Amino acid sequence: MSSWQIIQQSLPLFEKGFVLTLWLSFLGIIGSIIVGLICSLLKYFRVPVLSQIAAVYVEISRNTPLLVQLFFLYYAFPVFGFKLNAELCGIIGLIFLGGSYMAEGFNGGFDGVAKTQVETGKAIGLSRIQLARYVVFPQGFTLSVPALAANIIFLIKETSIFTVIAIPELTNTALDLIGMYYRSNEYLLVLVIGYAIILIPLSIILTLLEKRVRYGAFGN
Amino acid sequence: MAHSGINVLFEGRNLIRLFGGLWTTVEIAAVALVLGLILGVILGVLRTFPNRLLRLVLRLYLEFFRIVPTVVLLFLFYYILPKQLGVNMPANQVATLVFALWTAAEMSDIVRGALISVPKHQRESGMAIGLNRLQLYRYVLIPQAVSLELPATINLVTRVIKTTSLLMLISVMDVINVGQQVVEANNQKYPTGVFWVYGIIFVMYFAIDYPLSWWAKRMDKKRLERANG
Amino acid sequence: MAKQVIKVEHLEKYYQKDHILHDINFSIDQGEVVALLGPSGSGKSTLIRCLNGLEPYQNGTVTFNGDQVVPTEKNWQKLRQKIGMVFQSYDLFPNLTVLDNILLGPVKVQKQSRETAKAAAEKLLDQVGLREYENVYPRQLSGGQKQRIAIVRALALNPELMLFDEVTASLDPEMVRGVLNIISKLAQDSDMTMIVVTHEMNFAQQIADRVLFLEDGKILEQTKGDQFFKQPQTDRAKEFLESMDF
Amino acid sequence: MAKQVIKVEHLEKYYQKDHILHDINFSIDQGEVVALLGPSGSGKSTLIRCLNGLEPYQNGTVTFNGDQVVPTEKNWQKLRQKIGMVFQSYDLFPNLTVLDNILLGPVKVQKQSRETAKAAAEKLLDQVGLREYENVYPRQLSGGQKQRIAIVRALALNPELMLFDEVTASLDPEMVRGVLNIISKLAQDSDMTMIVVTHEMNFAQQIADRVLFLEDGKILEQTKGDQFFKQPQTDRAKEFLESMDF
Amino acid sequence: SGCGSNSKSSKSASQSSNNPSTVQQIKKRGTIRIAVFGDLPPYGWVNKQGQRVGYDLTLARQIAKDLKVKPKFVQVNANNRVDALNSNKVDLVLANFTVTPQRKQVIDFASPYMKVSVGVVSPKSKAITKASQLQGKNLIVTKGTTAENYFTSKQTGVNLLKFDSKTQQFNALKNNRGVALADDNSYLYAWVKDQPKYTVGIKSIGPKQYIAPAVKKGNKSLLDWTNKDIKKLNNNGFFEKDYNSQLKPYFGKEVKPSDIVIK
Ligand SMILES: Nc1ncnc2c1ncn2[C@@H]1O[C@H](COP(=O)(O)OP(=O)(O)OP(=O)(O)O)[C@@H](O)[C@H]1O
Ligand SMILES: Nc1ncnc2c1ncn2[C@@H]1O[C@H](COP(=O)(O)OP(=O)(O)OP(=O)(O)O)[C@@H](O)[C@H]1O
Ligand SMILES: [Mg+2]
Ligand SMILES: [Mg+2]
Repeated sequence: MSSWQIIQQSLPLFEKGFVLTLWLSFLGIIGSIIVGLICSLLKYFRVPVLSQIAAVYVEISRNTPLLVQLFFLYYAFPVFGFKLNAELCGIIGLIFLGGSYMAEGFNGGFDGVAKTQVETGKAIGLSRIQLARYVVFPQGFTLSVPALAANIIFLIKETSIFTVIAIPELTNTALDLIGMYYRSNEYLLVLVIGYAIILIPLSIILTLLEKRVRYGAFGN
Repeated sequence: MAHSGINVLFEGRNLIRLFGGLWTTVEIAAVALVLGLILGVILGVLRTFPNRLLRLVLRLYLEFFRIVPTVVLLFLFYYILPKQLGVNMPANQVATLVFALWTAAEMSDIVRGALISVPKHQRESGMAIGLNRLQLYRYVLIPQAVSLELPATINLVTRVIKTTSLLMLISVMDVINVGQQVVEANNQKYPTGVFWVYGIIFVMYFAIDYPLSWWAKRMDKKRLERANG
Repeated sequence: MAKQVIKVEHLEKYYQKDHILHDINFSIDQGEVVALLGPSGSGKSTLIRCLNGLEPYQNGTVTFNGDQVVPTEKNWQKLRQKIGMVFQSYDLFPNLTVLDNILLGPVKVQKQSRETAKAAAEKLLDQVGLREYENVYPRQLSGGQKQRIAIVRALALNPELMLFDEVTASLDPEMVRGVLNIISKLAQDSDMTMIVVTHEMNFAQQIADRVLFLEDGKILEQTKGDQFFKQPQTDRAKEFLESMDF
Repeated sequence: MAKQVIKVEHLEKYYQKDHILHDINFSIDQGEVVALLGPSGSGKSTLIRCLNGLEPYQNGTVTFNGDQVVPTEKNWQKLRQKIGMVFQSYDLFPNLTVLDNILLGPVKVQKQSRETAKAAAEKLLDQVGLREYENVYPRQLSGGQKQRIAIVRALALNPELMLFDEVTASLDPEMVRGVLNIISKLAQDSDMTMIVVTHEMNFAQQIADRVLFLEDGKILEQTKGDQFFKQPQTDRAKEFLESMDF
Repeated sequence: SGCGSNSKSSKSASQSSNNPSTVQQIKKRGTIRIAVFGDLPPYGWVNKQGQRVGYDLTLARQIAKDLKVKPKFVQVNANNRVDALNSNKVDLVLANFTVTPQRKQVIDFASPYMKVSVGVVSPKSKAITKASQLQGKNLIVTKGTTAENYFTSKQTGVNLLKFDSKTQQFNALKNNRGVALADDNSYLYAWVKDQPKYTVGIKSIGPKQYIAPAVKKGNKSLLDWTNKDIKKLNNNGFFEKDYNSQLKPYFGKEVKPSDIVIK
């Protein structure tokens, strides 16, 4: 069979993988942003106990590989009777990982707000909450957009690791087809294109968004 | 039950083997990092040159490694390269190569970013005393870029180390692959062994990466403090 | 006798081990304009930042309108509505329009209605000649314009005391005059109590009722304005004044 | 007649569409000190940056020591050894000690031996009173000290022409005098040819043999130093001089 | 599904590189690189001393010995076996490699040394005994195995969970991620012996198949040599010995040597 036929025949399967990759990424990213935001708010407002817990979580999550986190969730936890299906493990794993990256992204933005801006806010009598609401958050979110955008791309790529827990996303689909039909060239080509279709436009959009948001807040 | 499971680690040579696997991981990461960081610095410098074609090529190189997930890169290099180009390398070397090229791509961007954020007047002062381009990079820009880029570089290092966990997918006897062997070989005696084996691997990665992240963060904080006066 | 607005007694300030301010004592009456002069690094900024709680101090007391300040963040936050401050870097919020910059304090902190506050703000904008810029963003203003808006923003809270920290230091020389004019007018026409840190000696001479001369964190002399510039009491102050004009 | 060091003819400079410099013509003889004055944004920095090739120009010629400059990066790089320049921001290399900052040019560019260069550097350091700082890093110096070192670094190459771009603009007022003194001494004692951009009118008056007054990228007047400050020829220059003192 | 199952040839896979795996080359090099499993007791696995052992490993060592070279083992997963040959990572695959028509098109198999067919293991409590019970349920397989191939093409109503390694698939079964697990029945026998809660409910499904060594397509030199060696080993009773030492301890009573070994 010609390479083109091989590719054509595999497309329906890849399409399923593609959709799954997108869907899992989407949920993972939304979840990560929520978790990250919560952690970074806990830190910003120095909520006792909870902020320390969040800090520990961030360090554990950032300094261990997703693959090992997934192995734990998927293979090790059920030993103690805590069992989730693969997709759920994948999403939880991705959120567990992504939450800390997003938290760092938000923190970086909040920390990046110029000290003079914070002091100016204080000087006109803003309370801590008002300072956050009118000065630190609006500017901090803008500053954190580039880091968040990089994290989004990173998390989408990380879904390729879901292959180890038998989630039929893009990478899993390709590796599986290779194992059955041995046409690695063709399948890997489709795989790379699959990721390119998601990531190239996304990265362009995110860059534009960065510029717009930045212009909106700082005018440059 | 759980505390009996932990003994799986002390059965036979299991623990030593796990550390052996870790050593393989670290070795690959270390060699790849040394090569990748050096290459990355060179490419990063080239990316600040005015030549458009050169910049385009290097940009494409970066984007390729940015867009393709590492798992896929590993398979690409492991299967396609030898077949198409007739080069044949054992898995460890393929892995080292992939990680080195990936590191170089990411590093080139870090270096470029640091170089262009060295204040413009530093570059101009260098030119004003008659330094040529090479001298300008050698004495003025690169030394200053290094301190700017160090935290990002350390973070890249931790990412590379974490990502070595994917080596298990291409027949490298890394710590996770050894872990799987241990799990399989001790399955019946230690049903909860899987928890402890993956547990210790988790701890191993954390033990390597955490000090590095901590260091990077501390430097970043210092830099911020300095910037804020 | 005029009412005493602020009184500082035995104030001591450390940064970690560094002793920055040594036993600072002075008081200011309502309507008085005090110029705080001294060489770079002498502690001028640090001192006025202590006066509105932006810096904690380790010892001594600040008394505002007769009440000794219990230095908690909450108390300071309330007091800051009565103490306006303008910094060197024209520090408008880039994410808000000129008007919103000005209204933030009156509306959100003092809970004035937006209409009342706006009317007051526009009057102030008229005074600094920038009424037509109320709906633009700070990025569209020049440095001198930004600094005038920053002054308006502080005034909008109707403070009883204004602190100015080298408000013209980062302006182009040609822009300086406009900003200083505003402050001069404020000092002369209104009954505003002010502490002004500046390196513009001509300006200081023109507005200061009294000069506090600071060196190495100590008040070396407190002298009436006219007298300080004619014959300062200390040699150090003399030397300082000489170095300021080339 | 004195030798002509630099001559600029019909120089035009654009940033993309913006026409920044319009038909600039002037020449400077050896030993002459020219003050380049003008309001902010008039193109002073741009002009002197064109004179050592840091900015490309679109039209016109620069002639140095009688040879018209063919404006390639290589040619400029060689010429820059003969044209010293000092900027506003004290721009020492933070990664090198004071001495290494000074020696970089003589040793690496001019290939002098380190010993010879060091001896010369130390003599210059003595002149600016900073000999004892030769082994410290720039961060340990005050702004004024840094700027003096930056001047030494430019002088170490033995340039025939020195360009100064607002070298005191980011200094504390008390630091300004030391730096200006160095330049005055250089102008008076040595036979150095210099172009000086400054906002310090007293200083300009004291050193300038001639003033070039720039506005909107055009040379509005070229006048002898004493005369410019007493009675400038154009109204714009008069107005400018008035605005400079409060 | 079923795509490519009737593919005619896969020349591209073997064409391009010249062959470094001839008998002559191997002898010259002094080592033979053999692909084996690392997590599949009792065929190819690593014991707790860290030694590679198992039925395939004993054979591998014997072959190396007969070739008078040292063996060098490369651990593979099921779905890497073909590519390991084609990308010249190994000379020979001895990793429980089942002979199938598709595989024959991309690599060359030597004479088989074991019999096998796909079996299905499930918990005794909810034993699966007929393929029809699997309809619409999750069945665990490893990528690139004959079990996967069989269910993909012949039992399309079954929902497959596909793993990379044997460790992962057995773990998944124990975590009840599927109702059953399909793989070569020979491993399943071994596995259930130590897992008394499980049973090989379907002993054999699909066609009878054979396990054989594999070489890169067109490597006639090594193929011929291997065929000769297998014949010799068969004649001198090597496989029975191998069975007795490596497999017998792992199998229950229901398995006889003749179920596995080719006579
Ligand atoms: N955050 C800080 N940490 C440690 N030391 C500080 C800090 N801020 C200021 N200082 C030190 O406190 C002293 C007084 O500084 P301050 O800024 O109050 O001086 P200043 O009189 O305002 O000078 P300038 O005229 O340059 O603004 C200086 O020696 C300075 O180095
Ligand atoms: N990189 C640039 N791109 C576009 N326009 C520029 C650039 N640099 C300067 N300009 C413009 O060129 C004009 C002249 O600027 P220049 O810096 O030479 O003025 P200047 O006289 O040195 O002012 P100052 O006294 O503030 O230093 C200004 O209108 C400025 O906005
Ligand atoms: Mg100050
Ligand atoms: Mg300028």
